[in-house]
Amino acid sequence: MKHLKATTFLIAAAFAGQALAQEAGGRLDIVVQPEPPGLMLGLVQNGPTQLVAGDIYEGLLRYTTDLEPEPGLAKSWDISEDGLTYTFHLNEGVKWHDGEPFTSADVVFSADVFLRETHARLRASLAYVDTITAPDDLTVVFKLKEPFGPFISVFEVGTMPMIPKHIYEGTDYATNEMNATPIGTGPFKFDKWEKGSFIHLVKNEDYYVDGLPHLDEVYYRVIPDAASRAVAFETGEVDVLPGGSVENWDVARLTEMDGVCSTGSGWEFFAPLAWMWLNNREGPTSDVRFRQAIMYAMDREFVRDVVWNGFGKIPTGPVASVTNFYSDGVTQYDYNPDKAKALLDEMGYDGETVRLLPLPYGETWQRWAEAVRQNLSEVGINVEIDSTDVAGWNEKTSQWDYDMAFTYLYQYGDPALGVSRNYTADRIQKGSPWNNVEGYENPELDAKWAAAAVMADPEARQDAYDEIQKEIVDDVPVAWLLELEFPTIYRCNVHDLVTTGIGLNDGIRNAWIEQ
Amino acid sequence: MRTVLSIEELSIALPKGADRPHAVAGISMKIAEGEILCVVGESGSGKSMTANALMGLLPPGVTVDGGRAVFDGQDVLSLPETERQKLRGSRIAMIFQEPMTALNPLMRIGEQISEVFAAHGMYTQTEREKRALSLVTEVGLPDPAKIMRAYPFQLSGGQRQRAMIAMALALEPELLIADEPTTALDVTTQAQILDLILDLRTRRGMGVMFITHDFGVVAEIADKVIVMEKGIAVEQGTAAEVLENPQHPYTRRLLDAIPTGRLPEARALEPAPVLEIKGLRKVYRTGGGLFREAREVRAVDDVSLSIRRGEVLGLVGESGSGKSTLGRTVVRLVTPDAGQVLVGGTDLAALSEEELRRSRNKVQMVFQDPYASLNPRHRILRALTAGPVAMGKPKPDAEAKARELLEIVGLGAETADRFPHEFSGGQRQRIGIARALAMEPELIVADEAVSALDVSIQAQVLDLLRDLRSRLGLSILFITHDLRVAAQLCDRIAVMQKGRLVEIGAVHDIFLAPREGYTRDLLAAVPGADWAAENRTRGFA
Amino acid sequence: MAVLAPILGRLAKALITLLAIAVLNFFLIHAAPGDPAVVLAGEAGAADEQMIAQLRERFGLDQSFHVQLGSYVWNIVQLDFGYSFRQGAPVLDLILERLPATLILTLTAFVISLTLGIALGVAASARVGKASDSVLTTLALLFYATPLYWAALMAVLVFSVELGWLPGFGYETVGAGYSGLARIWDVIKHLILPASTLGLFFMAVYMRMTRASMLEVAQMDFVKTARAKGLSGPVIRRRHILRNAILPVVTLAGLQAGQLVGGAVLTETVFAWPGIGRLMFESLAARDYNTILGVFLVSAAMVIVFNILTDLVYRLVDPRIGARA
Amino acid sequence: MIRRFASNKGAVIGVLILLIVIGLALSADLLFPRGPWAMVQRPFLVPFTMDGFPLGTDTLGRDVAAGLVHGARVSLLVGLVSTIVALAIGVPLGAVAGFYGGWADEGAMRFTEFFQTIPNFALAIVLVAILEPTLTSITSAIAIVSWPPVARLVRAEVMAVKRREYVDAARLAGLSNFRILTGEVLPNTVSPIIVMASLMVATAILLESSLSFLGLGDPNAMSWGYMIGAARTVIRSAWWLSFFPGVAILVTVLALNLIGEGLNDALNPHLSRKGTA
Repeated sequence: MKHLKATTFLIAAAFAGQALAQEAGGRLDIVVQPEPPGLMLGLVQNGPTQLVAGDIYEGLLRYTTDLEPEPGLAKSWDISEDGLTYTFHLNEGVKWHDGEPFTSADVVFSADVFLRETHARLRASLAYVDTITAPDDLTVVFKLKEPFGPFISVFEVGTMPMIPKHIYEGTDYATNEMNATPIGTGPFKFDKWEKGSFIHLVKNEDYYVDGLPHLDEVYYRVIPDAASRAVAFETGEVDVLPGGSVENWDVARLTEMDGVCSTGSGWEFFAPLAWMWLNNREGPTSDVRFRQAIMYAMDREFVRDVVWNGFGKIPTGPVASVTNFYSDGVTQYDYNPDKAKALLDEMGYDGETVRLLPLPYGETWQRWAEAVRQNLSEVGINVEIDSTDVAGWNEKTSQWDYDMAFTYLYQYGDPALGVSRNYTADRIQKGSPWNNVEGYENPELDAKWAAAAVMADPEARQDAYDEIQKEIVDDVPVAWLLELEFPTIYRCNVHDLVTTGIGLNDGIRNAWIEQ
Repeated sequence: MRTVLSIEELSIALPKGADRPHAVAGISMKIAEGEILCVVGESGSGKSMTANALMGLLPPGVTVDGGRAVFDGQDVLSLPETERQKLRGSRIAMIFQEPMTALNPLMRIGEQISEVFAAHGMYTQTEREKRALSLVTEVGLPDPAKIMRAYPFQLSGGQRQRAMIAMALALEPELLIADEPTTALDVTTQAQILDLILDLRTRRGMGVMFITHDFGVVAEIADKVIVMEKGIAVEQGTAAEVLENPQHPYTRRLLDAIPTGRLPEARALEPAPVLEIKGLRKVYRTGGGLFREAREVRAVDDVSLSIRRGEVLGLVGESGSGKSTLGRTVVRLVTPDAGQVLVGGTDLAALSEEELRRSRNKVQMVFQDPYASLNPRHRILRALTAGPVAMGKPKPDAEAKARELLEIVGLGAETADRFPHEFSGGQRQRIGIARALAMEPELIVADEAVSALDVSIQAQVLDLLRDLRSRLGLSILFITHDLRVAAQLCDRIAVMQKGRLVEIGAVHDIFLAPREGYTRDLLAAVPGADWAAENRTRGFA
Repeated sequence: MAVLAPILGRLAKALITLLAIAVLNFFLIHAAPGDPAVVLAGEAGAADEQMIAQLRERFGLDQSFHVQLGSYVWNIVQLDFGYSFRQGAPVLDLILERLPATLILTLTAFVISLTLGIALGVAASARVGKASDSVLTTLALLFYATPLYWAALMAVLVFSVELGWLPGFGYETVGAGYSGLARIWDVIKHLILPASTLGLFFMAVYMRMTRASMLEVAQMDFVKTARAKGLSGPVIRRRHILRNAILPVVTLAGLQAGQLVGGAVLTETVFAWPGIGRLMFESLAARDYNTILGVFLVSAAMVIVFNILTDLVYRLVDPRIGARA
Repeated sequence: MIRRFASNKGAVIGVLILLIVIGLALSADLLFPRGPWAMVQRPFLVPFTMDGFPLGTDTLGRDVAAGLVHGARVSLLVGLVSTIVALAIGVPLGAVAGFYGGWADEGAMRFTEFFQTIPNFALAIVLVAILEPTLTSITSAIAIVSWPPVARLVRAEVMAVKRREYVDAARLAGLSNFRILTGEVLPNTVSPIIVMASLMVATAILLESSLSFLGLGDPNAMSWGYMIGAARTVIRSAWWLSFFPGVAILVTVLALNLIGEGLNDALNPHLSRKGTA
C-alpha cells in the first residue's frame, strides 16, 4: 500500500512546515480534466474550475487534512459562546492581482451580494446568516439567526471564494468580460488559456505570504483521452495527475514506476461518497426489501479491489468515515447473495427489469456498473444498463427518470452541509441531481436532521447523528457503494503538494520542486 | 517492286479455353512497296490478330507460335522488345478501327502527333511541332493551326481518323497497317479516307496492309487480296482475280452476300397506308441551367411520309441525320414536339401513357445491337411472351405462339427455354424479330437491324425479312446507313439529312435517277459503287 | 464565365444546403436529453431551481423552441454563429481558434495519403501479378481494415512511449516558448504521428483505387495507339495511362478531403489534438448548442469548398467537362 | 461466375474466414453458456497462462474469448442490418432518380448531396448521442450515414441500364414503368450493388467499433468495438484486451474486403481489378 506511506510522509511534511529546505523556482505541469468551462470561481464551481481557480482565488480560511480550520485571507477568527457571531481579522497588505487592495468590503460584497446570487451550495448555508458587516477595513462579522454547527466549514475557497468588488459591483456578473481574465488574491496569476490545450498561471510576485509561492509557473494541461493522460505522465510531459484524471488500472501501474509517489490525501474535506440512487417512488426499488437485497447482492469488496484497485473504503452508511460525526454503529451489509435471494422471494420479486444508469465519467464507472449488473443478475434481478452522456445523466436523475443511478457527492466536512441534503423531504425537488433525488421520505428523521444541524454542542450533535445513521441505514434509501479515494500521482521530487483537506485545489501555493 | 514485308507460315496460338487453338494457322503473304494488300474476313477470322502480331501488340495470353515475318531482312517476330519498339511508329505504323477511342482524350492533337517524334528521340520540340503541323495539313484537316490545339472530343470521327493517319505517317514508315480504319465512319467520310490512303500510298510509296470485312472497300483500293476464314488464308490473288472469279466457296459466299445493289423488281401494293407521318418535329435541347443557355439540335424537322400495307420503306441517312430519332418517334419511344404519327387511324403521338400502353402492339421494333436488345437475365420465352401477356393474351396461348414464331424465324421451338448468351448475334436478331412479330403489329420498325452483323449473317437475316414480308405481308420501316442493304429489301427509299427528308422514291428512281445532290453524293460514296454498277448492268443483261 | 458559371450555380445551391443543415442539426441537437443549463448546474456539484433558471435565462433557453430556431437561423443568415455561454466566448472565435489545427492535421494527412497512395498504386499496377504487387495490395488491404483509433493507440505506444522518438499528443510543446523555425519544427514533430495514422487508411483507399484505375485505363484503345507509336512503357504509363487514371482518384479524394475536416474526431481525441472535431465532441457532451451547430456548419462548408475545388481541378485536367457542361 | 470467384485465392480465403466467424457467432451460447459478462476468473489473467482461458480475462475477470465470440454476433449483426437498411434507403431512391430523371432525379440528388455534405462520422456521433447508445440507435445511425453512396451508385447503374435496347423492347411490350424498373432494369444492376454491400458491411463494423471507442457503444451488448473501447485505458498493462478484438475486427473486415473484391472480379469482369477481362 505504497500510497499510504506517501500520505503519512506528506502530512508529516505539512506540519514540519519549513523544516525541509525548500527550493524556489520551477514549473509544474498538472493535468486538468475535463477542460473547465470557465475560471471565474464565483460563477462556476465544477471540479476542474476549483482545481485551477483555487490558485487564483482564495477563501478566508483553509482546512487541514483533518478538517481543522487554519488561516487563509483571515489571519485569525473568533466565535461567540452562543455560536451566533463569527468575527474574522484579515491579513494586512493583501492585494488583488490588479494591484487594488483587498479589504473587508470585498468580503461583504462576495458573501452577501455576489455569491448569494450565483453560488447555490453556499446559498443554503447563508440562509442561516442574519447580517454580514465590516466594522473596519480588516474586520468582518457574520451574525447568524440561529447556531449553525458546520458554519465554520464554509470559508474554503471553493465554497466562499473572495470576489473583487471593484470589478464586479454593479455589472452583469455572467457577461462581465473580466471573467475571461480572472482577478483574485491567490498565489498565482492567470496568464493565458489556449482552449483545448492548456491554462498557464504565473507566480504572484507580491503575494502577501513571504516566500510563497515557490513555483514560477504552473501549466494546467488539457488532455482529453485517459490513456493519453497516462502516457503524458510516463513521458514526463506532466508532473502531477490529480485524483481521477487517469483510470484506476493505470494508477497501480504508474505508482510502481520509480520516482513516482502518490497520495490518497487531499480529499478529506470533500470526502466523496459513491452510491446508487434507488428510486423510492415506484418499481421494485420502492420496496425496502428489494433495496436491502441490492445491498446484500453487491460484492463491494470485489469492486473496491478490482475496479478501484484497492483504493477507497466500504461505507457503513450515508456519512463518510472521514467526515465529522461519522458512526459505524449501524447494520452491516456484507456480500451475501443468499440473503438477497431470500429477501427477493419474501417480497415476491417478479423479475421485472430495472434500469441502471451509470455515471458517464469514464471506464471505471462503466466497469463498476457492469460489475453491479452482474452481481444483481446473479441473485435473479434483471438489470439493463441505460447508457447516456453527462447531459443525459443529469437530465434523467434530476427528472427522476431512473430506477438505479450511480452518483457520488462531496460531504464538505459536515453532515449538515453534504449529507442531510440527500435524505430530507424538503430537499425533494425536481431539476437538481444533488438533492433528495431518490425521493426518500421519513418525517421523524427529517426533524432529527434539522435539530442536529443547529446544535451548538459537538457531543450532542454526535449523539444525534449516531441515531440518524442507525435508523437510515436500515431503510437503505440509497445503495451506498464506496468512500472514494482519488489518489494524486506525482513525481517524488515535488514536495508539499497536498497540505490541506482540499488538496490540489489550494495546494500549489506551498508546493516546491527539488532540483 | 521491292518487298517490304513477307509473312511466312505465321501461326498465332490462343489461350486455353478459347473456341479454337489457333487464331491464325500458318498464313503467308507478301507486301511490296507502294502496294495495298487487303486482308478480308469476317469477325474472328484472325485478320486483326495478324496485324497485332506484326506490331507486337497481341493481347496477354495470345502468342506467336510459329512462322516468320521478314521486314527489311530481319524477322520482326523474333526481335527483342526494345528493337520492335524502335520499329513501331517509325518504320511500321498502324491505325485502328475506333477513331473515337484511339486518341488520348486528355492530350491535344498536336501533342499526340509530335509525341511520335519524341518517342524516337528526333528533332527539337519546335521542329517537332512544325512537322506535326505540316502533317495535319497533309492529311487534309481543316484549319490545321486550330486542330493542333484541339482535343480529340472536339473533332468529328473522320477528322480523328485523319489525325490518326497523320500520326502514322509522321516518320514516313515503309509499311502502314490499317485495321478496319473506315468501318466506324459514314459512307461519305469513308470514301474520303479511302481516297486519302490511296493518295498517300502513291505519294509516299509505302506498303499498306488494309484489314477489312467489306468487299466494297476491297474493290475500291485493293491491289492484292487475301481472304481469311477461321485463321486460314482460303484464297489470295490480285483484286481483279478474286473479285471477278473467286475460287474458294467461302469467298464466293462472301461476294454473293455483299449486297451488290442488284435491284429487286418493283411489287404491286394496295394503297391503304398503315402509317402516316405528318409534319413531325423533334428538337433536342442539351444543357440549360441556372447560368447556362441550352443548345438546340433539330433531330427531326417537319417530316411527313406514309407507308402502305405490305410495303418496306427504307430510311437512309448518315449518323446524325435523325433517321433513328424518327424511327423511335414512330414507336413512340420518343415523344415528338409536333406532328402526328397515324397508325391505323390512331395518332400514337397524341396518346396518354395508359392508352399508349394498350395500343403498343400496333408498332414494334427490331433493334440494332443484338447483344443489348435481350435482357441477359430472362429466358427467350419470357422475352417473347411478356408483351402479349401484358396485352391480355392468356399465357399458354402466348407461349404456344412464341414457340411457333421461333420456328418461323428458323431457330426451333426448343430454343425458347434458353438464355440469350447461348445465341450468336445473328440468332439474337432472329429472336428480336420473333419478339416483334409476337405482338402481331401492323408495322415493324427495323433500326439498323443488320448493321452489327457480319456480311454473310446479314444476308441470312435479310433473306428472313424478305421471306416474312412476302409470307405475312409485313409493313416495315427499314432504317439503315447502308444504301446497298436498303436496295436489297425496300420498295421505296427515303433519304434523310440533318433531320430533313431530302428525297423519297421508288428504289429504281433513287438509284438510277436520284434528283437531289445529296443522294448522288451518297450513291457515289458507296464503296465499290462502280464495280457494283458493272454487276448491275450484268444483272440486267 | 464558361468555367465560373457552373461554380456560381453550385455556390447558390451550397448556401441553401448549409441553411438546411443548420435547421436539421438544430432539431437534432435540441432533441437530445438535457440542456446546457442542466449540465453546467450538474458539474457545479450543487444546484437548485434558482441557479438553473438563471442559466436557462442566460442561454436564452427560456424562450419557446420556434423562437430560438428563428433567431438562430436569422443569425446564421447574418453569418453570426452565436455565443457559447459555456465557454464564455463567441462560437466563431472558438472555431477559428481550433480550425487551423484541424486544417494542418487533415491537409497534411490528405496530401501524404494522396501522393503516397497514387505513387504506390502506380507502382503496384506496373508490377501487376508480380510478388511486389501482391505485397503492396495486401498491405493496403491491411491498412484499410485496421481500425484507425487502434492504429493511433499502437503508434503512440511504440513511437512515443517505448521508443520516445516522437511526442504522443498535443499540438506543440507547451510553454517551450519556441519561435520561428524551431516552432514549426516542433509542430511538425507533433504532427507526424496523428497525420500518418489518419493518412494510413486513406492512403490504402487511394492506392487501391489508383491501381484499379490504372489497370482499367491500360485496356483502352489509345494506350494501344501509344504503343503503336513506339513509346516506351514508362512514358505510356506516365503520359497516357496515369493522366486518365488519376481523374476518378482525384474526384474521390476531393470528396473525402472535405469529410476529413469534420471526421478527424478520433485522431484528435487520441492525440489530444486541439481541433474542431474534438470541440464538436466535447460541446456535444456539454450540450453547447451553438458551438456544435457552428462546428457542423463550418465542416459542412469545408466539404462544399473542397467539392467545388475538386470540380475546378477536374475542369482544368479534363477538357471535356467544361465543353459538355 | 462461381468459377471465376473460386479461382480468386483471396476471395476464397475471405469466405473461409467469414464462415468461421459466423460459425463462432452462431455457436456462442453453446461455447460460452454463461455469456460474455460473467466474471469467471481473477482479472487481468494473461493469455495462454491458464487452461480454459486461452485469451485471458479482462478488467473484471471476464473471459476475453467469450467476449470475442459473443461480440462477433453483435458486430456482424450491426454490420449486416445497417447495410440492409442503408440499401433499403439508397436503392429505391437511386433507382427512382435514375429511372425517371427530371425532377425526381433533381430532388433525390439534392437530398443525397445534403447528406453527403454533413460530415458522416460527426453526424453518426450526434445521432447516437441523441438517441442514446443502443444497438438500434447505433445501427440506424450507421445506416443513415452510409446510404448516399448506394443511391449514387444505383442511380448511375440504372441510368446506364435503362438505355439498353431491351428496356425499350419492354416498353414496346407495353409493360408499366414500375414493372420495367423492377423486372428489367434493377435485376441488371445487382452485381455492383452486391459488391458495394459487402464492402459496406466491413465499413459498418469499423464504424460501430469507432463509436464504441468514443464511449458510444451499447453497454448491454458485448461487441468488439465495445471491448476495445473498454480496454483502451488499460492498453499499457493489458495489451491483449484491445489486441484480440482489434485483430478480430481487422480479420473480419479484411475477409469482407477480399470477398468484395472477389465478387467484383467475378461479377463485373469489365472493370475487374486485374484488368484482363
